[in-house]
Amino acid sequence: MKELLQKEDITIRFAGDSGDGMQLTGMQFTSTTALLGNDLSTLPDYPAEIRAPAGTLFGVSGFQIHFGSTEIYTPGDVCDVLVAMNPAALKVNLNGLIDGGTIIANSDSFDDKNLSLASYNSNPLEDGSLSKYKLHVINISKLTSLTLSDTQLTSKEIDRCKNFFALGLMYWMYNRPLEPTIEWMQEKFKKTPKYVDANIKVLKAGFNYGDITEIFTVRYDVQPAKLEPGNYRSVTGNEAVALGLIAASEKSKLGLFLGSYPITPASDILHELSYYKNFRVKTFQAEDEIAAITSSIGASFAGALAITTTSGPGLALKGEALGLAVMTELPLVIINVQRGGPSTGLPTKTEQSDLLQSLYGRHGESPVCVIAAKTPSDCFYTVYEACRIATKFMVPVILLSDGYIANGSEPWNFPLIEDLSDININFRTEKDGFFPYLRDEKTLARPWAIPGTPNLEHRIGGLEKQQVTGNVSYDAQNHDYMVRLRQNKIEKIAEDIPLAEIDGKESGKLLLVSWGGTYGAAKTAVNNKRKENKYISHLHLKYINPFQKNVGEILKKFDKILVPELNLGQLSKVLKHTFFVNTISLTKVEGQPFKSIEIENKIDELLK
Amino acid sequence: MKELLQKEDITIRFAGDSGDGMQLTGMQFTSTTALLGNDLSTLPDYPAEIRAPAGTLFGVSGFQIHFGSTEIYTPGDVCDVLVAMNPAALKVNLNGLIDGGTIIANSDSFDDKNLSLASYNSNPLEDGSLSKYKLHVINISKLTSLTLSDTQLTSKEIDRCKNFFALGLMYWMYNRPLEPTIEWMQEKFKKTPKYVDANIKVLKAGFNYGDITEIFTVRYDVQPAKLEPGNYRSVTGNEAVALGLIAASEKSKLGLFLGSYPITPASDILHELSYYKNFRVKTFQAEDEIAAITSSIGASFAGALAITTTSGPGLALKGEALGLAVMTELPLVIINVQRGGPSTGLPTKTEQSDLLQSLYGRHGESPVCVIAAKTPSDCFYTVYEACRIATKFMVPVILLSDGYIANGSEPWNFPLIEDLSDININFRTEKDGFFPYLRDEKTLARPWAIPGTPNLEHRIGGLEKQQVTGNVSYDAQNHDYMVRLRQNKIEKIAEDIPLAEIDGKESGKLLLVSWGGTYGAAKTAVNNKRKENKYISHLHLKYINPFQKNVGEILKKFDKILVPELNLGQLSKVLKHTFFVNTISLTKVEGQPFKSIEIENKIDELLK
Amino acid sequence: MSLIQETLEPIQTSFEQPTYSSKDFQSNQDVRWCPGCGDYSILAQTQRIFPDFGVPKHNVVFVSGIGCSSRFPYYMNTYGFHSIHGRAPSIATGIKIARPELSVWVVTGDGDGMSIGGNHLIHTLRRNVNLKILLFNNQIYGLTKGQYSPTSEYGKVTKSTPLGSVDHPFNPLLLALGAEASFVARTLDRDTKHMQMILKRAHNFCGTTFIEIYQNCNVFNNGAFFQFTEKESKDDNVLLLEHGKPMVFGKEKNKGIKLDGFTPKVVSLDGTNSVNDLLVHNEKDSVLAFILANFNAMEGMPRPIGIFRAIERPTYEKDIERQIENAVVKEKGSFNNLIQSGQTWIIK
Amino acid sequence: MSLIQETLEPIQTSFEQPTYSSKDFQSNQDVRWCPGCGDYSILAQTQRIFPDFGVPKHNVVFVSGIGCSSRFPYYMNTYGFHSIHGRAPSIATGIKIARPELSVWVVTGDGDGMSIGGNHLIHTLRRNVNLKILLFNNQIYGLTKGQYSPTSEYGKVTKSTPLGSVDHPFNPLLLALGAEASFVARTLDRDTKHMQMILKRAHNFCGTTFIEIYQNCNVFNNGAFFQFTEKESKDDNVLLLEHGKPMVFGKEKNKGIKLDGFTPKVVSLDGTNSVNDLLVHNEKDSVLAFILANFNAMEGMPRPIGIFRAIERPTYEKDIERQIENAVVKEKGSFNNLIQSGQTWIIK
Ligand SMILES: Cc1ncc(C[n+]2csc(CCOP(=O)(O)OP(=O)(O)O)c2C)c(N)n1
Ligand SMILES: Cc1ncc(C[n+]2csc(CCOP(=O)(O)OP(=O)(O)O)c2C)c(N)n1
Ligand code: SF4
Ligand code: SF4
Ligand SMILES: [Mg+2]
Ligand SMILES: [Mg+2]
Repeated sequence: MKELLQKEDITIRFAGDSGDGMQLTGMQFTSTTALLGNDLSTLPDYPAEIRAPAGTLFGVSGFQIHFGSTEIYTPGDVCDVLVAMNPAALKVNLNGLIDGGTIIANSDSFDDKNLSLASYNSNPLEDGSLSKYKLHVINISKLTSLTLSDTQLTSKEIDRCKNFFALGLMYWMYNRPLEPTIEWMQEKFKKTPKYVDANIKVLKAGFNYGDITEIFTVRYDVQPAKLEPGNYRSVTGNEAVALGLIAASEKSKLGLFLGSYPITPASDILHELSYYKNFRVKTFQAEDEIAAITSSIGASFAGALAITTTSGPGLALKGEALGLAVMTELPLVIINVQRGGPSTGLPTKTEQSDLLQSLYGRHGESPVCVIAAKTPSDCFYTVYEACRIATKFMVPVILLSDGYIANGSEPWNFPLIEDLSDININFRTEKDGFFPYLRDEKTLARPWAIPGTPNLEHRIGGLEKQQVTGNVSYDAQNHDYMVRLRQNKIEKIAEDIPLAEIDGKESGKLLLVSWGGTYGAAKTAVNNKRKENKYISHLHLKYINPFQKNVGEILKKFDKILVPELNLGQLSKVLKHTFFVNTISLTKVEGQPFKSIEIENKIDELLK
Repeated sequence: MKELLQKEDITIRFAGDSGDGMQLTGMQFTSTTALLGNDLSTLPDYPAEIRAPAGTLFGVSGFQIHFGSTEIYTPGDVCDVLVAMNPAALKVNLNGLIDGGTIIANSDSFDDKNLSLASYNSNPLEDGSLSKYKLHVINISKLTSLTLSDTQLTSKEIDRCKNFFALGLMYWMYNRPLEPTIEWMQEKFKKTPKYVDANIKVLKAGFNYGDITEIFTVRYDVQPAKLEPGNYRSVTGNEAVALGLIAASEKSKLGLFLGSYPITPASDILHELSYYKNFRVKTFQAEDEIAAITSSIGASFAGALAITTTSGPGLALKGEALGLAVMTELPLVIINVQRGGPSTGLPTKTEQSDLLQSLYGRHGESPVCVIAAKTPSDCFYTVYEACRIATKFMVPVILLSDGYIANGSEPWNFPLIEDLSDININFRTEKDGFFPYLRDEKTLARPWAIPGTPNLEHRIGGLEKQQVTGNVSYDAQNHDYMVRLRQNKIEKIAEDIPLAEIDGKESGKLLLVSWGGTYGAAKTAVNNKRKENKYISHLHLKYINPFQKNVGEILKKFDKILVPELNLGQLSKVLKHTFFVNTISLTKVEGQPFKSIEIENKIDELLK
Repeated sequence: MSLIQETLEPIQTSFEQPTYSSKDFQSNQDVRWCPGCGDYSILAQTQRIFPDFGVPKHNVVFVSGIGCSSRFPYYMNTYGFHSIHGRAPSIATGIKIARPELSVWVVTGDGDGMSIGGNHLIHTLRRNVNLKILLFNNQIYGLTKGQYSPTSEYGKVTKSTPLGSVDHPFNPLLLALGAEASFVARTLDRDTKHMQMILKRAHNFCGTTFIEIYQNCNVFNNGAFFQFTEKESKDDNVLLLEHGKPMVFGKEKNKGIKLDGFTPKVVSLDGTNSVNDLLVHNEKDSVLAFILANFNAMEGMPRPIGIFRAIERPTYEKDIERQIENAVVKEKGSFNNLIQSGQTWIIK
Repeated sequence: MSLIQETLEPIQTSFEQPTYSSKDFQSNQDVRWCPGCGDYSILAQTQRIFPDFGVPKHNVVFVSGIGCSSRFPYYMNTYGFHSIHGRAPSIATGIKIARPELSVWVVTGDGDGMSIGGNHLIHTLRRNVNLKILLFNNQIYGLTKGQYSPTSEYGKVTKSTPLGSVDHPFNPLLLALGAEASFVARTLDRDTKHMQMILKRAHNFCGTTFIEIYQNCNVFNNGAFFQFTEKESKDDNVLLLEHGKPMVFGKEKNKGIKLDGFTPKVVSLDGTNSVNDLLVHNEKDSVLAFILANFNAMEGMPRPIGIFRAIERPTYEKDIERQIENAVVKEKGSFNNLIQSGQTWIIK
């Protein structure tokens, strides 16, 4: 019996060619680990090419999972284990491996051709260059084909199974059961039983290889995390958005309309929702982003819960139309899954650089509500909140997600419909006293009077509106009034949202302010520092326009304010001009989320 | 002989139906006045409708001219004289008339129909409601038709001449010669001599009416201003832009390419340039704003001096493509003539609300140079500077103009080509050491290597570029490097532009900071205050991204900083987060330029 | 012959008929077009014919972009949306998909619909969303004061083309046919009865209807269509298309269209040619529609007005409804089921 | 017969001929398409035929939008611009207007060119800018991993249409004809010789050339065109269009196309029908082109490849040059004259 060591948390990275099935392998490891009750966070990382030529550096696809017996907020700064299915995968990912970390390398792929494609002059598995790691050289391809030598599969088909060997081995090494994956295979390939059998065989072979061979002397165990009791499932950010929209539609009793044009990394929301025809969801794949948002504006006018999803370049294209939604004061939720810019930039990488665009990327004074999700599961609550605000205040709401939380996953103690707050919609039907721009006193919302309602026929449009009547008006004072009113209306939202909660003391030397997907790294950094008895406070901002009412107050109680962002300091700018506080920006624009250590180092520097 | 009083400055507003020729009348008065050596400033103000039904309030078209024997910076806060060709014109413009001011009203048009269209219950010319003004009720239409009774003109044609009666009268009242207008008529209508004769007759009739009748006892004279010696012409902002582009093209020896889509108030730049085929200007009226900017990007790649012109909604549409120009580092000048927003807003009115859009209205970190013109003639120098910066630094430059300076005019001591600084263009032709993204050390500009150059074949695009080679790169560190480099490159421009000059003391209690078209009102306010011995300093910002190097320094030397803007405080925000100085915003969003008195009042309040 | 599949859905017929007069469709807003503008007549005909449709006016939505023509919705006492430049077809598509029971009309200009909005237009046509699209073609940009448009003739002198345009124009009907529009027609601002008839046919058609309306802009492009609209010239220059009828025209009804191969020719109905030799109009024939749409470019041919093509095919929004109904019948969605549909586990 | 005015400009012929091999057109960048992708063949044919054109490679520019296909310019050792989604025709138009002497090629996909970029495409076609447009039609969005495109067939199951698309697709050639494209053609990724021939004809044509290339996306839409490209089926399913030649096809060259009114029919060349009865292809006949483009939608008709229409007319950029040359001859512009051209006065 081999030794079983307990670990608090572990980070594994599966890496191989785009065609090697690394995303699938990673997702299987994730499901199984979630089922065991670990907390976890994942980071898929794939190239912009669909299936780049085999063996090339730019064709490497990776999937990182960080799981633990404590709460996990990031996919891990560094990996403990790197599974490298070919030389390129090793090359690209080695600098993410902790010193002394474990490498599982598929030696069969380290042939001359692949070595040269990965720009290796000599074979790293043999030249001693990896001596500071625990290197396990395994002929995975060969072992896979031996395992399947008695089947009818072609050698191509056999080769496609090799990822399951690696997965089996990892299951052995981290003491995970095979059953969940076996069940999944049985479902997934049920139309081709030969694949089910082959994959199971290989998975078991990998597991047994760990168990039987002398190579590995220890296995590790990671105990379940002490998570809140409840019903759990795994969820990615994009899935959570789709689920949140379904929930908002069911709760508000509004038909859901999605106008969208495919774009990475937002397309999966469109894909998810297009399945839900039985929820009466109407998805419209438009000819471009402008048609996507304008069809949504039309649907909103017609009384639908209207959504449009996109990523940075698409948001840029929607700017003009967003102004129309501002002027016509129609509810609309714009979901922007941020990616690396400018221009086409790094389309499959993450970034937080669309904040200023969301706030200011339109002509004229054109304020909209902006909120941001912090984790995959938080996307659910955030989109739900976006729907609530949009319909209550009759305003467009931009929800900012990013490539990292959109594709990343985590276990989620999910709610049922009855656990969610109500979204009450009152279409105007009463004729008496109806004016298209007569407002609710509290929210400043104008009535939502939808076509088909007798006696409320009226016209709206993009020209300036006379207050109350909504008629076109070129009047000077009216324009000034309306410009300020639209601004006030957004500010009013602050009265309808909870106050910001600070994690830690209410005043002090250093406040860490995060927004969006940097939450995890920030939270981890704060926790780690606390372990070192360095107490700093943490404020995470979900609401960016408007800010919660107490944000200014909180900020002013700290000597220093550190704002880490995956851009050149966009929130910092906004905090500065909104609250007239100075901030210290920690910026990184590498297409990757922060590592908590990067934030920790900055904290150390500032506390010195 | 009637009395002739000297005046320092006078403001006249001509107002009538859209079809009454008020713009033309105002422009004639302007030319004549400019020729006399007055300084002046004008404000055309016309409705969004092409030719709204006669007599309606929304169909009123106005033209205001402010001229004087001193330097004139604004079209005048209030009018001394209002020429009202119909009741609607009176109604709409009366509150802009100074107490005790003069009204010239065409009584023939004050019939029941027109009075009711203008929502008058009784005839203001008769009911005593205008008693605080000097009211001159003249049956202009009748007098015009009497004057032309012996011609062959139809009554419709005759009626169209009546504006020249009003003009003649004003010429008499302000002691201006008729000759310039007569010459203009002879040229303009040379194909239909009957119009020339009729118009001259009516013009003279108006003049004589003042001279002969007993109604007017005084005339006024406004002596020439002590303007800088030189050659003068009159120019509007849009004309000046077109001239500046022609100059930049001639000086740089680059072919001028304009990709544009018509939009008020920018269209006139397209119209002007499309005349200049003999300058080899290529104007391309594209199918939309996106095609307009992308065709310009193509032309820039091909080696043209590439321009695109638009207004707010169009700039919103150009956002995505502008990011491409940022990524490909191609020279491009984007001229945005701001108008009232959001959405279609107030399309014929002025506003300064596209500043934040210009700075931040794109996805990703996408910095561009932003500069703003302050007066009609300054548009010339500003667009010339934009061309210089764009081609020297290989960056997109956004030039902000606005409806007010675009349509307004002023006398201009214009330069000749030899008076302008050089714009030197060096296309790369040398093969050795050529890399598409290898930079000039000083400017950080990459080489401009245009198609057709042997041996420099290369590919550019919107994906992130590897430094030096310009190859596509998904590398994390390279991306971070390039994002910062593009930012630096814009900041570097600050080293190539003159320092900001302050008007007044270098430190003190109050600094007035203006940008763009608010210059005139700010300057006038400062001058007026000085006359009251209230000394405040004035800083006008032409360069907004980057700011001039000494701007921060200057700002910090004042106790208070007042920033008047025709928006909700956009420059204020930028000053705050850039320099961490507090500012006091004076905002007005009424589709009209500031009156200097509005700024003066704020100054008084702040100096209390 | 038809190159596109034949009628799949019956024409809508029965409504509970409210009794309206044209006044009921007039809003309380002042009409702000230039005096003499062709838009007035189009508005009047629309207001006149709408009572005939028997649709409750609260179920009607007019959507437009930006341009003089696009002010139209303000004047109709129905629901209306004066949107942004070029996007009316997309906004209307959103409305129609969300609420298929509404009668949704799009008003657009040659700039709005063919220039900036060209893409939305052709995509709407191919998808066959049941929208009624009225293209007010005045061959000029009116609202921006007289630049040439994508339908202005080659060589046209305008503010932005002082030496004459070098843009070969779109033929709107040809483009619509290229996008496989199911209903393609042309009418004239000054032919009030014809316009009413075409509007009615459009209303009764199930699918996108594309109607080009020649509209006089008397300020910036006066008389562009006078030869087709003025008494003296119209009979000799206009060919009225009627399904199943031979193509006869001319003041004296003495001219007709004959085909020589694919080439249409004008013939006189004197002794040698009789009505029986003439082309017979067929709204179901796409090739014929293509030939007729090309008359514009052919010297000496009269300008056809009427319905070039009317061939029904499934509409986009009904197809979506169908998919939804099928899915709902199979299993009505429930959030609680959905969220638990994958792997879940319990932590205690 | 032709519905559009005939050739006005002679075909360009003489260049100083550099001697290149296909290698000279290969850039040093790794090609990053999926193994087996149809794009490889199109690239190879382009690189093979370019040396034949005798254009110096520094005078060639490839412009593309975004999509798998749009990576193309990186692999051509010419000037290249991989731009943003849908805008390649506009960027190329700017290049061509600025520098008419360059040979400018546009590479686009069915999503890039027909979806987001549809408007620029049709406007370019009507203007007749002398660009060579290659539309790689794989009837799918490749780069974004498999959503349906505007050319995907009705009913198609994709990531965004799990129950099947309800979008009636564009027929790219029909749309191009509707936009009055002067040169309209179709070829196949796997028919190397035919593609080379078409590219060459396009190169020699003066005006916008629109070429639809059926391209297999073996990852997301494998086999979409196999019946037209694979040995077993292609002869019976493809009709090769050759100017002046009768329309014969089939493995045994025993089938042909006959016209019945406007309706095309497949006939066997047995006793009753002879080659002389068959339709003869004519690149100058727009109606014929329209009928041929409609074969897609007609059960049992073979798919035509080749040049559907090739009718020269003035190009946009040459017209601009002409206006400029005339204006310059009249009076060459001088800034100093211009700025003083209106009223000026002197202040001393
Ligand atoms: C995004 C945008 N670009 C440009 C404009 C300016 N614009 C308004 S209407 C118009 C063209 C109108 O022409 P058309 O559609 O033919 O309408 P018409 O006025 O002739 O009826 C233009 C270019 C605008 N409002 N918005
Ligand atoms: C503005 C914008 N919207 C969306 C996208 C995402 N996108 C990239 S390529 C593409 C479609 C590609 O399809 P196609 O043109 O057919 O090219 P293929 O990959 O099939 O060759 C889309 C939607 C983008 N890059 N930019
Ligand atoms: S400008 Fe032309 S189209 Fe516009 S309202 Fe006037 S006449 Fe009609
Ligand atoms: S996804 Fe399809 S089109 Fe794109 S490279 Fe792969 S095979 Fe080619
Ligand atoms: Mg028009
Ligand atoms: Mg495709």
